[in-house]
Amino acid sequence: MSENIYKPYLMEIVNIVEETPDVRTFRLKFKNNEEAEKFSFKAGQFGEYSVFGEGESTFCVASSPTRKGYIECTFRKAGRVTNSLANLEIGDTVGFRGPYGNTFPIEEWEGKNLLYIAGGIALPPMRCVIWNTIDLREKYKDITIVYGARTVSDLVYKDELKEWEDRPDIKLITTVDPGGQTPEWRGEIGFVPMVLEKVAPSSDNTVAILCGPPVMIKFTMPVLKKLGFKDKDIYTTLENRMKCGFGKCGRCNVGKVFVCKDGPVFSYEQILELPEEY
Amino acid sequence: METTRKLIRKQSLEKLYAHLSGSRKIYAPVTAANKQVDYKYNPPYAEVASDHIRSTLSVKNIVFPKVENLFLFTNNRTESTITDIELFKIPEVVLWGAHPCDTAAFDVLRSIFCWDTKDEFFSQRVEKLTVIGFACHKSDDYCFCTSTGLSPDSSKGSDILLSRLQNGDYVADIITEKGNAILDSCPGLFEAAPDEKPVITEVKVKFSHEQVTAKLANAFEHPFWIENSLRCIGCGACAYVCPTCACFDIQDETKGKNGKRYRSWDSCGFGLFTLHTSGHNPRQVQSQRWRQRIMHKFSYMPDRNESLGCVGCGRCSSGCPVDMNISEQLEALQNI
Amino acid sequence: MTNLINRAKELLENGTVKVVIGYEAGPTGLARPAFITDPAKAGKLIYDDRCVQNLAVYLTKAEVKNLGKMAIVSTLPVMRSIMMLISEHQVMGDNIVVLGISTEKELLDIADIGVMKGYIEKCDLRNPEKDRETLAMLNALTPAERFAWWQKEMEKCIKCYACRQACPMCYCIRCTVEVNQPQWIPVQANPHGSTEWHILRAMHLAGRCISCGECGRACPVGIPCHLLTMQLADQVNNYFHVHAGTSDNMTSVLSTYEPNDKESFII
Amino acid sequence: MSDFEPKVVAFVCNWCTYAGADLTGTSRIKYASNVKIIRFPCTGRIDFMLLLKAFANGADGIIVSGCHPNDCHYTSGNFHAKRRWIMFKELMDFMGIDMNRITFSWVSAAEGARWADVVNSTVTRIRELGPYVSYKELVNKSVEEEVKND
Repeated sequence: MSENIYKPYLMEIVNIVEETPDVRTFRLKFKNNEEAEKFSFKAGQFGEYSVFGEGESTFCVASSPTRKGYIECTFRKAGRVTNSLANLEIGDTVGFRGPYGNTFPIEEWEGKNLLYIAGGIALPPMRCVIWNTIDLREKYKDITIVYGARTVSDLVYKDELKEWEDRPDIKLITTVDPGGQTPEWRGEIGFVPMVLEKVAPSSDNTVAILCGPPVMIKFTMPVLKKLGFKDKDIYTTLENRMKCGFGKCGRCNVGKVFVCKDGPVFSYEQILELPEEY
Repeated sequence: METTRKLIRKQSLEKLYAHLSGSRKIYAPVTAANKQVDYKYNPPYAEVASDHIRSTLSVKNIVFPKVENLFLFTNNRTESTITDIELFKIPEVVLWGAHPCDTAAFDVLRSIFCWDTKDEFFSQRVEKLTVIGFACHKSDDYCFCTSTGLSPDSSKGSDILLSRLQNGDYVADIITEKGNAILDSCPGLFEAAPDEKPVITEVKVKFSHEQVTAKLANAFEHPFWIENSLRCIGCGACAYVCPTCACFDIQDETKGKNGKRYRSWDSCGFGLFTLHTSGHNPRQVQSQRWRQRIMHKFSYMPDRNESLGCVGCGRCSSGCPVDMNISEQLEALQNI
Repeated sequence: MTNLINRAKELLENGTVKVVIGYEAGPTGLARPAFITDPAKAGKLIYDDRCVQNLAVYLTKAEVKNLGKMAIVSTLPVMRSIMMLISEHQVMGDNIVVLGISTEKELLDIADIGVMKGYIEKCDLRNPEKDRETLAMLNALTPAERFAWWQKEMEKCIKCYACRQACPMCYCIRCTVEVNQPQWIPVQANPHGSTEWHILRAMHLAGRCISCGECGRACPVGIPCHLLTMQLADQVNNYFHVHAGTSDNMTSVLSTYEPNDKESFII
Repeated sequence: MSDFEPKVVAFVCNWCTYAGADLTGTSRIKYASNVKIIRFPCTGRIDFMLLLKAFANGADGIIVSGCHPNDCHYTSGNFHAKRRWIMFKELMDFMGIDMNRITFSWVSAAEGARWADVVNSTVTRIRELGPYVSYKELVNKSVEEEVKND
């Protein structure tokens, strides 16, 4: 008999990073070695993480497929499942189903400049592809990351931001909303779209990957257009409420497109064809 | 396989029922005190309804139960375990007395549950199912199977289709191998078929589903949706009585450390169905949800699942507390 | 009926209201809620025995409110619902025009909420007669028999929440049954989950139910769940001498008290 | 039935009955050990759903207790609670759920002996009634037998 598609892998939490007061990153290892060996995923895919007794929640895999042997996820305490996840400790078991969905076309991007733009808790779904391309650094030209959050304490992956900042082959611009800075803050102050306009990266031979809250997307798109980016060269990852992850439960569709099967990665060209239902 | 036609006498029908229920569970329609018809497991033959137009609920419960366990678990934090459902334990069931719209719905459900990723829970239940369909000799204004490409005597989804003759006997069309196996197991109950035509009700064609599908391709922003869904109160009655609606929710329930993860019916008509934890809701108002319901069945499914999402049973309309009549709306939609 | 149509037409024509909520005849012969915005279409309005839905449920629906000021065809249950909705600050009395319909199906002249109050006071506020009979039958049973009777009904429940959605008083955007931290009610539509759901619904309508019976009528599987709220409506009157929906300034029965409330079971 | 030990859950208010139960202990009055006490800020906080949760989780009996009328720490919490319990009791009665399994009482901080009486009489009554089988069956009857797969 074939497998139960609703049955998650059992994963052990091997590390927990407290990114912000309400955001955690878990490093998860397969409890079963056989499953670990068979498992593979690509940048952009997501999974269903579960606390047994509380339910499942959907997030992107936040670690890079180039880093083998574990997966990572970053989540904000928001609902029933994420609140219970946040109460777990190292050594505890969580369930994971996946990977689901499509991937960032990083092979197509080879030889191009990459511009990553993220806001707040939207860096985790991009972290996977960022590390993936950094780990294959020689295949890509300039890598620029623009990342903003409301306040300094809302910035996630603080250690990695430091690492990217120190690397000569990556250009990192961090910003916080006006009023969100601390006396020690040395990054930009201002909303992501304004900062992007100021930095004005070239759109020549460049792919932009954009992810953030709807309001940020709304104001960043005109800036990208002004900079000369074409719709097909802008990528984002959508999220909609999901239960199953494989196009059956009927929640995530945007028109006839299933975010769980056809997404979560879409080019802006594709997004323009979707009805406004996301 | 080629269909063969046999005769089964009124008296032999009861024997067939007894024969089938001897070896497996039988799911058959029963008329309740309040005149509603509901399917029950193993009712005595005397109680089985045969003159009803439609049961209150569809028969999808048999392959897609309203609550179905996905697995059991024990949460010991560091040493949690999962116990799989033993799908082979799903019993053999005979569905008796379902009308062609209901039997055709199994194919529609399959197109949802088995596209791309195969759902074993559904597939196993279908595999264990034998369907004795009954062609319709009665219909009402809610019926519109003929508008969805079916007919009151369609054999789609049936293993054996019975059609009533004037004198109360039935002709039996043996459609599949499963049906053939039944014929082989009790050949004495069947006789050579007469030349007589069975009594089949006439169901008026109300709209062309191809035309509706074509119109819907460009109707997402049409004012039709708001105008025609004002009276919709946003309950899930239409989805829950529907033979093809397959949206579900997944939930956990525990007692102490032990628990189960199960799925249960859900409906796209509910306001919180698509609500994100952030508070954002892609379908904020009822007209958007009503549009999703129609679009899913008549536009998205033909496009993605190569199957129309509706069999024209009319339950959603007859069960609606505010008379949201789907065939009336589709008729209007084909002319927008 | 012509009076009603003329009045609706007049209100729409002179711009007093933007929409008239009433009944029209559907294609299968059933009457159903209708929303008339064009005076030329006022002729579609009907009122007869087939008009059963409690239209007050639409007074709080976003898309109907968006149409503008409303007139609403109102039988006694609708009027009582309006009183409750005003009392609970869900609608403003000044924002709706009541097209009252008497028990003899005559158009009433309801100039304002005060007139409506006077009319309601003269009406029979008890539960409908046939429900009174069923209630009496059930109350005569032993508790064990009643438990069995209700469990047979609960087994049918599919949790489509038609009872809730059809109720003008169930206007919460997030119902307690959808709260999952903690999970108050089992999500499953099994006997346990359904029983607790109906207990919750009835309790939350105690002192607020105006005995229209819409919940039971809306139920697609025929659970007479209106009897639960009607029983409580009886008891509210019994203990606290209040009929819900009799004024636009009702105090909530379960969030107020009288120091001398009588009971006999607390030791 | 003789070895049946009833499980009783007591929902009590912090200011009167909980203090009263404390006094029972400090006065060294012995009473049935079948009761599990859950402390609430006020009887006004004791939602009826909590009582159902207790039954669903295996309680055979329930005690709900708070300050005497006019003695509420928050002036009126117990009056509100009283109205709610009246309605709850009527509804439960109507649905055939056994109200003999719930004791509603007022026990003040000074009534240590009375608390022992309330508990003892409740436990005795529940012992006579036996386990609350019909509610336990209701909880365990999860889905139709035929589609059950566990």
